[in-house]
This record gives sequence, structure tokens and C-alpha cells, in this order.
Amino acid sequence: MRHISKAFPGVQALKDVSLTAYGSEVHMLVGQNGAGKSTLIKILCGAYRPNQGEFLVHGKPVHIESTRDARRLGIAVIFQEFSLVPYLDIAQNIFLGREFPGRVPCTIDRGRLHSEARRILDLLGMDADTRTKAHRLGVAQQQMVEIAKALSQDARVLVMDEPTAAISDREIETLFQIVRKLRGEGIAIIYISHRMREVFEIGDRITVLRDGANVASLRPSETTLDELVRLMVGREVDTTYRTRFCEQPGETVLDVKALDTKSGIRGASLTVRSGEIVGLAGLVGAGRTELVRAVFGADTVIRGEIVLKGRNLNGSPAEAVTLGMGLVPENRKTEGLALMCSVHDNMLAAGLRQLFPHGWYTFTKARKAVEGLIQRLRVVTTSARRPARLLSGGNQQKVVIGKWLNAGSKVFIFDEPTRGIDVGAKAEIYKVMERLVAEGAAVLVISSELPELVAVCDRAYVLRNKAVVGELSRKDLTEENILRMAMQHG
Amino acid sequence: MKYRLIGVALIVLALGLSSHAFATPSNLLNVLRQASLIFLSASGLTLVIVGAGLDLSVGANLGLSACFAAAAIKATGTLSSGFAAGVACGIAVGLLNGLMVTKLRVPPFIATYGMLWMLYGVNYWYMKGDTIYGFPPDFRALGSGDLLGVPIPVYLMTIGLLAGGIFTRYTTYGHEVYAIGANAEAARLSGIPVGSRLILLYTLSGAMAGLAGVIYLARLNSAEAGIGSPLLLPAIAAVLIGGTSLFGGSGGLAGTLIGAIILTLVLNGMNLLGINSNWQPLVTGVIILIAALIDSVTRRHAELHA
Amino acid sequence: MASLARVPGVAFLLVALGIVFSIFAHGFATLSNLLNIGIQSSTLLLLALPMTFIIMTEGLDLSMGAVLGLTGVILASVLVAGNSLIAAFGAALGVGLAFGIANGLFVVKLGLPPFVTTLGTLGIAQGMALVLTGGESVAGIGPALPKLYASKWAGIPFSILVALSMYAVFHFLLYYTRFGNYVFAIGGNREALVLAGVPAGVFHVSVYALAGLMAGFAALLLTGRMNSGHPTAAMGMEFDAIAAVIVGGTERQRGNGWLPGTVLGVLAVGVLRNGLNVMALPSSLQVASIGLLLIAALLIDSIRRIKP
Amino acid sequence: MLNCMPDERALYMTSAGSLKFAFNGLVLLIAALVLAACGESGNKSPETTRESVALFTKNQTNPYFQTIRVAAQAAATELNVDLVNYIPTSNDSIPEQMSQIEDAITKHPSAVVFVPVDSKAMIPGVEKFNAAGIPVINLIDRSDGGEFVSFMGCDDYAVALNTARYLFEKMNGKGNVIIIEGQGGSSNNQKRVSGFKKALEDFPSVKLLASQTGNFQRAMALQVTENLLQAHPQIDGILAANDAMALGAIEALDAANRKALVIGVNGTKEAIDAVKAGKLLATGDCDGFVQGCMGTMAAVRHLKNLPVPKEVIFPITVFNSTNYQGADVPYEQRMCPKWESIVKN
Repeated sequence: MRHISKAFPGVQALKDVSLTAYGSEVHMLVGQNGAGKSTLIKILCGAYRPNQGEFLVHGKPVHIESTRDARRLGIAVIFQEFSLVPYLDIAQNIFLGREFPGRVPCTIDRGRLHSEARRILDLLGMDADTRTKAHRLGVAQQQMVEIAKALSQDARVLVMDEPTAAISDREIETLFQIVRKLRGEGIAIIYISHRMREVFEIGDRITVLRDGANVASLRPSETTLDELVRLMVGREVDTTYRTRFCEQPGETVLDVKALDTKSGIRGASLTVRSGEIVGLAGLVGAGRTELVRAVFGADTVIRGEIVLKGRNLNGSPAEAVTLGMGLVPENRKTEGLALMCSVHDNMLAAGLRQLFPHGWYTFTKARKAVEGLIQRLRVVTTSARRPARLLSGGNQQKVVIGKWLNAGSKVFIFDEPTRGIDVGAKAEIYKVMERLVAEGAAVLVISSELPELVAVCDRAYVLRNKAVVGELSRKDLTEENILRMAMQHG
Repeated sequence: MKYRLIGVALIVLALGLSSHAFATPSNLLNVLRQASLIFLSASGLTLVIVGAGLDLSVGANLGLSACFAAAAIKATGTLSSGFAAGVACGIAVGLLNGLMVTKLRVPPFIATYGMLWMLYGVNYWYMKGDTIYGFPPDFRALGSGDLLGVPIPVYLMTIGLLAGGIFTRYTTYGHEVYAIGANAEAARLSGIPVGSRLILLYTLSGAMAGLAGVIYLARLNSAEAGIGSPLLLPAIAAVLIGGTSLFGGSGGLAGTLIGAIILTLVLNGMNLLGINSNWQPLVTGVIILIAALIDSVTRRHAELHA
Repeated sequence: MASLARVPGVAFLLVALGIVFSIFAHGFATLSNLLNIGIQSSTLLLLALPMTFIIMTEGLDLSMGAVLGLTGVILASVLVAGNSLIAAFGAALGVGLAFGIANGLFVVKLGLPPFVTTLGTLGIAQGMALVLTGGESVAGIGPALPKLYASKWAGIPFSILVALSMYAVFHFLLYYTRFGNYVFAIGGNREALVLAGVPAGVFHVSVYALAGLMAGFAALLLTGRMNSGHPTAAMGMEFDAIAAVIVGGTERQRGNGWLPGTVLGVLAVGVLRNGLNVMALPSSLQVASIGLLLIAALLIDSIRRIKP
Repeated sequence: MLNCMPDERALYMTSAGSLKFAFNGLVLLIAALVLAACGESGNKSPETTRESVALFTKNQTNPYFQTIRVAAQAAATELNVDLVNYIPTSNDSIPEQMSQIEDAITKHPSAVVFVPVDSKAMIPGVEKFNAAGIPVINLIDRSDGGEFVSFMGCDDYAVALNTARYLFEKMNGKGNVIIIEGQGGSSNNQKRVSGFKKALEDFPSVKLLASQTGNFQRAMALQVTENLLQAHPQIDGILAANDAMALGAIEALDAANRKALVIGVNGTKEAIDAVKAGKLLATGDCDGFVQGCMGTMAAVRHLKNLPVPKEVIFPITVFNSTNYQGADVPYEQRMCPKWESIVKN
């Protein structure tokens, strides 16, 4: 791909970008959100058409006008947003659009469909039945089906957009083995990730994009983590997310005693004190999201107590919010924001009764409150009226946090706050967290990024199959201890 | 919104040129009176649709409320009892709809469509095909009389429009309804008590249908079981032509009023021009499609330049 | 293929109604009466089958009743003009298809909301039917259609045969062809289908075109049943079709469609109406019980979803 | 604001308890429905000695058909016969009346009194009765096909013609009039409007300003009349295809305090009261109550193989301010006339 540029109304997404993929090589593509990575991929796979630019395969110019052209050239893409059809089964999903013709015209040769699917799943070490419907699969299994889908196109060029965002370390290991095997078979792999560790662990070549332009193209051996981050962000980013840790926390704000929930949590107890950041660690599926959703009142509680600033919660989000608790949910697009609404309306959604206790809504006060929050959180948006849908991941997360600041929440629960967010925005979010805690708020944060947990939390609880198995104080809060506790069986 | 006003102006202009009787003040007031009746029955429905719900029982509810109001007036002779009976019946039906949709989680289409059949059943059993007619003139004035030259239903419409406008724009309740319509789960996780808000909306829709039932009773000077059935589609058409989207989160009462006016203009124009009645559904259908086209073009335009 | 959890509440209600009516309604459980139910529900099933596809792709079609009325009148008028049944049936299918494609283009290509679009085409179809016939029903369609309608093939009345074969066609289409997969995909994740290089627009329009076509088929049955074409005979049938589909377990969200459920929905309403007629219940009770049935069916679904 | 895809069935916190309560409530309701049903059909066990007559009427809401049903029941009790009513759940629905015919045949009534929703579309239905050997009395609207023991009704065309003539005479033959038509697609609307038009031909100097539809509904007729009053400053007469629309037109006239002579068809009780009050000039009909009685009587006579004339056209009475006396008695107290008093031959 040479001299690609693409403009959307109001923004020049790509300016003269070139990317060369070499056979049997893992080519890491890194850059901040909004740097143009996903636009570049969508052009590569034919979903978008560039304004300028040309495509060369083995040196010969080709045309990529549609996804069909891309596939003919052997280009397969795994998108970050899952592209599975809920009520079709695994085999149908894998071969969507490329079904094997059956004997009767326009039917499908179901036998061959399922046997081929079985073959690819075995390759990936996934034992799920190819007839299970996609909506019954867990997040990790869905990711595996996405990968199977790309493999099924026996592509020459395989593009993977943050494939490890939602899967456990064990599955990441299997994925890396597959990537190495494919590289061995001569396939060119373009791998997008925000996890710096992966870049160095598996990358053969790195291209850095910033603001829609090539910034650098180098080998992992030639660079260090800090230099890479500086290249990506274009300014010094202190990755020390937290400077001062909380020496003497205030009184207990949130106290959960022996909680059993319908979603499977057994006997969970934890406390959060004001001025403290408490981590919630554990493997994927250990029940961290289920626990916080129950504490917030989103899921039903069977037994146990949740005491918020001395008041016993009866299990409805409305009551939790009025008492000053705020949840930044795991998937912000479906549970955190109303994508069609403007930044303005989203930020006001939770704090309406706090901002206007007497019920009368005044435009000026509302606009001022939203302006203040946009400044304070440095949300990048052309105007407060812009639909949340058009914002980058990091900015959307800031809008959700803004929503809770507006509601004057004192207890914040963050569920995977930095998933799918670039390094620069991550640092800003943790800065916000630190400021909140400095002002006396209490923060409970879930993250699968162990280095971030270790760098940020004052102490952490560890969960294993739906139960709290231990607590780690500041001094023995290390990645090894977390993993040991989280992995220990029996 | 401004495109739709231009649309109305165009229709008025076209009709004004083609029929001398159209542009007279008395005819325009007449159109306004007829439009306000559709508006009243559709105003509650608008808010339900903004909250991403649907209320198909509006017509049947209106019919039943009119019959109860008629019976109450005949029995007690006082107008206030008629009002009370009508609106109370509307509220009760709205509440039932709300409970079914929120607590029992029956999809709104089925809950209100089922309610529609049940209300008809109750209405047929209650009226047994009879009509209750002959009401005192001061009650009938409510529907067909006018005050200072302006038809009384128009006053009621303006009150409804102002109250609705204030509710949606200037109260926190109103903004919460838009948030629920846009993304109910996100609203719930933002601490908005979605359940009770929706019950409030369905009850409001029922109350407005009940009130409209009493006004229709006054206007027709009689109540029979079938009054409500022809009023459902015009009410929904008025809301949709007005730009309120069925997916929720957008639109408002002003749009519904414009939709009601457009629908009434079509009938008024056809009557004045003496066009054969068989053409009416055709013209209405075309107008609905044009309004939808205008709406989607302006929406896409707004989206690009947000 | 369908695990027990998939069976919607309406199935249990259907069985319950069957038992209750067989006991209380004398003459209900006879073969002739059951055939009656089949004949009466066949036209509605022809509308409900494509409606399932439309609802699965997060759409809605209000115009089917009016288009059925229009195609019925066209079928009758062509017959009255002396042409053959084939020509008349072809004309009806053509008009139905035209309306279906128009609906599809408006919704898919112009992006208009389905409810508003089909509300518009409802008016247009009904208007054209009334203008064509001047409001009168079209009679004197000759012996060909009634004979075909009344014919029995191996004991099965023609209309039931048409309904069953159409169900088979739709079942085959949905579960055994690429078109079926793409219907699931358009409802479940349209973006994924586009990225897979499939012309999703074409398939989405053809879902609406199919609905128009089925209106033509249903016109054959309705005109045969009435031995005449009537402009407003099928008004309101589209709401019954939508109710039958939703009661059958098809959801507008995420392409969750289940064709057998639609058949159960259609039969439930058919059995209820027939049973109450045979028991000669007061009509106001009949009307109320239809509403009761719909809500009860969905209530069972909600309760089953609450208890894991 | 744009539209987006909210989850139609939003997931709210519902305690399973409230669902259980509602479900039990519903089951009780269905059980009550069933008990009421078997209570009803219990006394009509199949081996009844009494004959059963099935009465098919068009809809639930038009008071005219309620008169027919009340009269038919009065005659049935008098003649010690069971009367079973079949009324479509959605008004004037052709496919539904067809289904009700098929369902009624399984009950095998002894005789049927049949008011077709549409004169042409219901022919196959009547043929089904003939095939099942069930005698059919065609009441009120003549069906264009199928064998009948007898047609008893009155000719919409003639009723409209006479009532219109009465109006034009009252307008002594000149002035402007408008016609409010009934529902497009209904057969008696066609006949009544053509009756009005024929009367117009007989009075050349009466000018027809407009003819618009009110769909047989009072509210729409009121709205149409309001519009036409705007367009035509001078309207002397209004011809409405049924009483409900005539009364709607009167409301519009009162509201606009305009005067005009209004006529309607069906002779419903409310119309008779309006004639008595002088608001409605006249309403033409052949007395629905009498027709209801005669229908059942004819059926019973046929079962007792007493002679029943092939056709009985009821005398058309144009109820006006002079001759409404007999008709304004509430139906409950009215008695069915003797068969001989109506059937001369």
C-alpha cells in the first residue's frame, strides 16, 4: 500500500501513508486511537476506498474496490468489533458469504461446512460444537471464532485488530503459537495492539502511525518501550500513572459482606475507603464484572449486604446513584453511553436530579456544567452537540466519567476502563482517577492489564471462579502474586 | 423541523390556490379544530414513542373512556363526573399497559395490541351495540363550541402542547425520557428509574386518550362502542409524520401537531375540491411517504454536520 | 434443531386451548372442523411467513393487508375480463412483487423507517384498490378459480396444501439456503455481512419483495374463498400477522427468528376464534379473549426467561 | 437527534414474584372464561329438543343490528327456539364471516338467518349452507347468489330513493344538496347512493354540490360536513347514507349554526328521537325491529314446513315528524307483530 490518503467530512484521516507487508513476518501496527489504524485496515480490506493511493501485490499494481476484491487477493481481517451473527451457528458464521454450494442450486453443503469448521477449530484447539449458536458463546470463544473465520479464508495477508483484548492469558498463548505457525507458512501478518508487551514479544517489524501519517518503521530490537510510546504520542508521556499513593485512607465508604448473587458470586466481601484506589484482579470469567454489577444493583442479589456510606442498598441502580455511586461499565457503547445522543446529553444523563434538584432544567446551567467537564477531562470533541458515536474510544470513556462527575458520585467503579484505549488516553484516565481519589472519592477498578493494576492501586482483591480468594496490600502487590492467587486451583 | 413547516406551508398554498373556500379564516380555524382533536389523542402516544415504546390501544381506550363518560353524565347529570369517569378509565388502561410492559416485560407491540382487543371486548359487552346520546349544550360546546372565535379544542391543544413542551424540555423527567428512548440499558445504569418512568409515560398516554375521549363525546354528542377504532392509524401517522422516530430518543409534540395538521389538511382539501373519496387513502399514503423522505434527508444532513 | 427452551409460550397455550375446546365445544374435535381451521388460517399464514423474515431484519410491513386487497381485486378483474387463471395470477403476483420491491427500496436504499414507509404504501395500495373498483366488489370471475379453490388433493383442501407447501418453501429458504443465512445476518449483524463482501442491500430488498409476492399468493386463496375480489377485504390482517410472528417467539432484536413459532402463532389465533365460534360464546367475550391469548403467550415467555 | 437501536424489551429489575402473581391472575381469568363458556353451552347440550337458529349480523357497533338481534331474540323466546349469534370480531370483516359460516356448520344449526357483510363476496358461504342442507333466510341485504328459503328485507335503493324524494318535496324541488356517502366497498352504500342519485334525476332543479364519504362513521361525517359547509355557503339539504352520519352532519350544522334539512337511513331509535325533536327531517327504513322478528319467525315456520313466501319486501316507511309514533318505543318493550299482519299473500 503506497501513498494512501483518505478524508472524511471535517477530518483528514490518512495523509500519504505507506505500509508494506512482507511474507512470513509479523508486522506490528501501533498508534493512538484516531491515528488512522482502523481506517487503514478498512481501506486494505476494501470496506473504504482511499482518495489517493495504490496497492501493489508482489510489485504489481492491483485494484481493491470492494471486500470481494480484497478476499480474492487473499487479504483477511479480524476486526476488534465482533462480526458474528448471534443466531447463526459457528460453522455458518465462519463461512458467512463464502458458503460451499450444495447439490441443489443456492443451497449450502452443510456437511462440508461443518467438517471444514471442525478442522479449523481443532487447529485452534477449540472443542466447541460447530452447531452451537454464536449468541451462546463466551467472549473468548467468540474471539476464537473470529480468528477461525480469518484462517478459513487461507489468506496470504492476515490482519488482526487487537485480537487479545478480551481473551485470557492462556488463550493469548495459543493465539501466539498459531501466529508463529502461520508466519512459518509464509503468511504476512499485520497485528494491531495497544499492549506494548505483545509488540516486543511477537513483532518482527513495527510501523507507528500518528495523526494519520507514517511516523516511523523500525525493528523491535532497535527501539525501547519509552521511545515507542513517545513516537506514538508525539510527546513525553509519563507512564507512571500514579505519583502519590494513599497513606492514610478515610473511613470505609463501601462495605460488601458475604455477597451471593444470582450470577454466581459466592460469599464475596470487600471494603473500599475514601481516598483509596482498590483493584479487583482475576482471570477472564473469574466473576469481577458480575460482582460489581451486583454491588451497583444491576443484577439480583440473593444473600449478603451492600453498605454504602452507612446505608443498606436494596439493589436498584437508581438508589445506588442517588447515594453517590457510579459505574463505568465494561462495554461503554451499549451500557455506558447513548451513542445517538450528543456529548451534552450523555454527560447529563446521570446527574439530572443533582444538577436540578427542584426538577426544572435550565439550558444555561446545563451547558455550563458540560463545558466545565469537557475542559476538566480534556475531552476532544468539535462541540458538545457532537453525537457520542463519532468520538474515539478514549473520549467516549471520558464522557462516561464526566457523567458520574456531574452526578457528584463519591464511589467510582471502573470496569476495564482502558480496554481498546490508546496509551495517551490511558494515562489521562488514570490521572483523572488519581485526582478523584485525591479529592476524597473512593475508586474500585477492574483491569486485566496487570501492570496497570500494580502501578495504580493502593491494594487489590483477587477473584477466582466467582469468589474473593485474597487481598494484596500495597507492598506485596506484584504481577506474580496476582497471577499466583488468580491461577491457584483448589 | 423547519422543513416540515415548509411542507405544511406548501400544502396550504397549493390548496389555497386551487379552492377559493380554503384560505378563509373560518376554514383554517375549522382545520385547526379537527387537527387538535387528533393531536390530543396522539400527544400521550408521542411521549411513549419517544421512550422507545408503542401504544396501539389509544383508539380503543378513547372509545371506552367516551362510553364511560357518557354513562356517568347520564347517570349523575353532572359534567364533572363525566370528565372524571373518562380520564379515570384512560389512566387505568394506561397504567395496565405500563405495568405489562415494565413489570411483566411483555413487548409493547403485543401488550398494547392485546389490550386493544380486550378493550373492544369490554366496550362491546358494556354498550351491547347501543348508543348513549343527547348531552347538555354547555358540555357539547367543549367539542364544537368556540370562545372568542377560536374553537375550544384548540385551547386544549395549546395547553397540551405547552405542558408537553415544558415537560420534555424544561424538566429533568423529560430529559430522562429521551435518555431512556435512546438507550434504555445505559439509562438504567445511569440511575434513571426506567421502570417507573415508563409506567408514567403509558399512564400519561392513557390519560390523554381518556381526555380526548371526553372531547370526542362532546363533539359527537353521542357515544357508541366503535368511536375509537378509526382513530388509531391517524394518531400514529400524525406522530410519525411529525418526525418522532419509532426507535425512540427523538421527536416531540410540536412534530405531532404538524403531523395532525397535515393529515387534516389532506381530508379538508379533498372535501373542498370534491375529489372522489376513493382517492383519499392514496393521497394520504403519498403524503406520509413524502414526510418520511423529508425527515430522513434532514436527519442524514444533520448527522454529517453535527 | 429446536431445543425445548426455544418453544414459545404460545405452544403450551395452543395445546391447552385444544384440550379445553375438545371437551367443552361439541363438534370441535372433528376432522371437518380441524380442516376448517386450516382453511381459515391458511391466508393469514401466507402473510405471516414473509412477515417473519421482515421482523427478523428489524423491519415491519403494514402494507400487506392493503396489497392483498389490491392484488385480489386485480386477480378478479383480469378473470372477469375473460383471461385465463394463469394470466390473472401472474398479474396479481406482478403487482404484489412491485409493491414489495417498492417497500424494500424505500426502506433499504433510502433508509426510511419501515413503519412509516409501509404505512404510506398501505394508503397507496388501498387507494388504488378503491379507485380501480369504485368501491364495489368484483364478481363473476368464472368457474376456474372456485373449482381450483374447492379442489382437494388426496383429501387435503387446496388452501391448506398451498399454505403447507409455502411453509416448506420458507423453511427451506431460511434454514437451508444462503439467503436464509443472510436474513439472520441482516437482523443480527448487518455490518458483518457487508464486510463479508455480500451485497446485503439486495437480500434486504428481496425480503420485502418476498412479502409482496406472498400477497399475490394470498390473493389467489382469498379471491377463491370469496369467489370475488373485494378492495378492503383484508384490512387489518397485517396486524394479526405481526402479532402471530411475535407471539411465535421471533424478536425484532438480533435477528432472532423462529419460523415454526409463526405457524403456532397463526394456529393459536385460528383455534381460539374457531373454538369460541363453535361454543357460540358472546362475541364481546371472543374479542376480549383474543387480547388475553396474546398477552398470556408473551407472559409465559417472560416468566420462562426470568427463571433460568 | 437521530434514531438508534435501543433494546425493545429493556431489561428492568423485575422481581419474579410480580410475574408469578400476574400469571396466576391470568390463569384464573382464563379459567373463569372457560367456566362461563361451559355454563353457556351446558344448557345447550347437543341433544336439545329445541331447534337452534343461527343469526349472522355484520358488526357489533351499529345500533341498527343491535335492534335486529334484540328483535330476533324476542321472537326466538316467543317461539321457544334457541338463538345463536355470530358477529365478526373485526367489524364488517368478510373473511371472518366466511370462517364463522364454516364454524357454524359444524354446530349444524336447524336454520340460519343471514345478513351478508357483502352481497357478492358471501355467495360461497351461502352455498356452503346449501350444501350442508341448512335452510337460509336472507335478511336485510340481498345476497346476489346462493339458494334461500326467502329474502326478507327492504331494498336499500328504494329506501334511499323514497327518503330523498321526501326531502326534495320538502325543499319544493329546488336548492343545493350534498351527499355523505358510506364506506367505500360496502354493497348497501352503493345501493343507497345510487338511490339518492336516481332521486336527483327526478328533481332536475336540485343541484348536487358535492358527494364525499363519511365511512358510515359519525365523527368522519361531522368532519366532512364541517369542511363542506366552508366550501358551500348555501346548502339546503344533506343526504346521509345512514343515521349515524346524518346525526354527525346535524352536529356540524349546530356548531356552525347553519340550517339545512337532513335525511338518513336505518330508522335507528336515536334518529327517530332526532325526528321527534325536529332536528332530523326524516329517516327511511323498513323498521329493523320488525325485520328481526320476521327473520326468526320465517325460519321457524319453514322448520314447521309452514308456507313462507319466496320474497318479502317490507314496506318502506319514511319516518318524519308526522308518522314516527310507533317507532320510538324502546325495543325491550316492543312485541313482535303477528306473521299474518305483515305477510299478506
